[in-house]
Amino acid sequence: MKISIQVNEGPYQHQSADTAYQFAKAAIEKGHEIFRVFFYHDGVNNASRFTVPPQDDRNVVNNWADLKNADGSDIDRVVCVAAALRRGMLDESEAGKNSVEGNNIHPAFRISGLGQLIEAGIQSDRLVVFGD
Amino acid sequence: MKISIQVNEGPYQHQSADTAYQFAKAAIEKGHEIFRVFFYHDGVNNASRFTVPPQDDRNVVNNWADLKNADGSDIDRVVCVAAALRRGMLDESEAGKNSVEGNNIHPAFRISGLGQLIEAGIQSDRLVVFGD
Amino acid sequence: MSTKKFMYLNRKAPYGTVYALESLEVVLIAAAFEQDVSLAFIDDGVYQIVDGQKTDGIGMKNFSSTYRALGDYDINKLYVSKESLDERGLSEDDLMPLVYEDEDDDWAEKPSVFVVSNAELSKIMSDQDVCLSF
Amino acid sequence: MSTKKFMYLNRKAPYGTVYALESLEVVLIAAAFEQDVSLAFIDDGVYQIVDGQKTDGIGMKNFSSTYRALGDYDINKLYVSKESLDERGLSEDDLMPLVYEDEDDDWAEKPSVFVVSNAELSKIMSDQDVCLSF
Amino acid sequence: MLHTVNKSSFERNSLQSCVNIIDDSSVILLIEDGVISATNNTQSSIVSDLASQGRVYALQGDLEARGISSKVADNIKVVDYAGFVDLVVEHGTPVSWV
Amino acid sequence: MLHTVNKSSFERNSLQSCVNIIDDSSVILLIEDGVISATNNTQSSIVSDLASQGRVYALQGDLEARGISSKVADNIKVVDYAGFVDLVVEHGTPVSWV
Repeated sequence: MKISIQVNEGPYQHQSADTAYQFAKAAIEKGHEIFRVFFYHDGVNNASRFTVPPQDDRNVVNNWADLKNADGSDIDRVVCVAAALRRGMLDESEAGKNSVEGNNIHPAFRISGLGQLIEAGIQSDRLVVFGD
Repeated sequence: MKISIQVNEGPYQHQSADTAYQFAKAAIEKGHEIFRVFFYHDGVNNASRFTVPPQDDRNVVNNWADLKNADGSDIDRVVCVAAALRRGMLDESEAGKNSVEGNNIHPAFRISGLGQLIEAGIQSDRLVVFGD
Repeated sequence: MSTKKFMYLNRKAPYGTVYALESLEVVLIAAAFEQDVSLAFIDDGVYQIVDGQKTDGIGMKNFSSTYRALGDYDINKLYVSKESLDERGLSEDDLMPLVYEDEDDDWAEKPSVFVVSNAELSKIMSDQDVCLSF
Repeated sequence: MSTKKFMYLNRKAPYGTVYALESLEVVLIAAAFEQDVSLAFIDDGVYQIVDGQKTDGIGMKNFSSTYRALGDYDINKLYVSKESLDERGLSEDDLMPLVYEDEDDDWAEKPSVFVVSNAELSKIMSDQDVCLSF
Repeated sequence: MLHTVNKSSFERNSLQSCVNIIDDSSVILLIEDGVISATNNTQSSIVSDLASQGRVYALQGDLEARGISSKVADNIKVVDYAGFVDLVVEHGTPVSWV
Repeated sequence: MLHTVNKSSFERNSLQSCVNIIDDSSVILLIEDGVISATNNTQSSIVSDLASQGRVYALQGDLEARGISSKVADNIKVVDYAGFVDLVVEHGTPVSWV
């Protein structure tokens, strides 16, 4: 099946991001395709390349970045632009448009609009929401 | 009175940061001193200089940055280093130590340890916690 | 693209958390995709469409007027749990009078808000292809 | 520095949210300040010190062993709500056997966990100078 | 003591937990979504006794934001942020039921 | 439908709300702090009827993390993440009671 995932909370504060990752991994292991992971609300914070978790703990951002579909193709990891901007998650393009010096989006993620979430709902057999 | 504040949630997702700010402002207007605002848990995200909120909405980060005590002195705004690192909030020094390119802490905030929270509890007449 | 039934499930009060606002932002974008869209308001979610919200006192953006615009985007199925209203001492009169113009009926103005029982909500929910929770 | 009474109020289950872990991190730092420290576990907070936590299955760090170290830091007043345990079908036997060595009593090993009624907790809470909630 | 509760009693157990534990001299301030518990509803009994003793407050701005200022239950005192500050000053150690 | 609940019924109303609304063919999966509601406790009645119909599941990893694997109530089925995926596949539209 084609499955998409919505992640509504950031890493570490709530378990949602971890559960979503474990679910995605299990789905891939069972032969399903992850069509898209859409990061919304505080979920956008999962895409920060600035996170430095303790060495004895999991790295939530890298978990997402390393996740691949069974055919070896990358997962489509989309960060909602509106949610990202108000929470300080920027790629180079958005930083430039908004005159901010620096950017913090991990290259494994891309910033896009909410239409990507609706499209994921249309194109996938299932859309599973993980939040708090 | 000498009042300190702990903020446990980031901007926009939960009202806690807004309520804490309104409380601090009212306390100052009534002649009290804000000894320290300590940002813990997701509260560290209040210190991001990358936030770009919609133009018709409040700017939570700037609200904190612009807050001054009645005598014109800056509020001591402290971001917990352990909480900040796992969530991707870095100043230049922490970025350097952890080999991350870039940093996102607003200059009105400083990164320090949890001892600053305990000290705020000891030195203040009241410590008020705002969370979710 | 194919048409699917999308439900937006709103269970939280506005302002205390961002979910109400960011749910509305999705709904507005969703309108452009010409899917079959329903909104459900249950539990404290019913406060999202209570009339007379004023946010000057808390320094936050008042986005309640946006619900009034939903009709213009052909989003006109807002289901509100009667049990949730009752428990909270609220009635339909406390809600914003949200309406739309029915293009199939000479643009007559019709209500968009439907107060329904949980049993009816259950049926509506069971009929959905996608459920987004806020 | 003066000595104050600090209470750490823990009301949430571990792992579902970070509050339990980050509360523990504050408590460990607080030990260095030689204040009078109490921990209260009420509501789902009682699960923080349930024995036998294993996190391999969820891929998260198991920090429960850190509670066993609290005694070494002279943190030995862990109050657990009896009512909260009862409601959840838990008893003191389900909790980790946390102890400390009493330097005023020839380093005798003594329990750090006290199961108390809400009425007793109320009194203990009323006596605090600072309450940090997690 | 001053106890602040920021969630609706319909959504969470924090208000009930607070009422179960606080002592006879404590007061409660309802803030954020907590102000929902200041209105007349099927769960009003959680705070009605304390309210009749003048020990329950609710934050005005949060009531107005949610459009429920006119629905506040009897004996609940409405305060603004300045009143919040006064409660913190007057009632000793504040406890947040987050 | 598959309904996921991620919070303890002691902390939030989400499990009760879910049970109040779902239809006769729906199943519930308890995840994260939601697994607390899979144990024997004073609120077990919220899901006991559904459990006796074989319609309540709980996530194993979350039970183990909280040290409560041995306390699971009768008739509740324990699944791992692979079982979670199967439930999503088998039961149509998933609904999260976040």
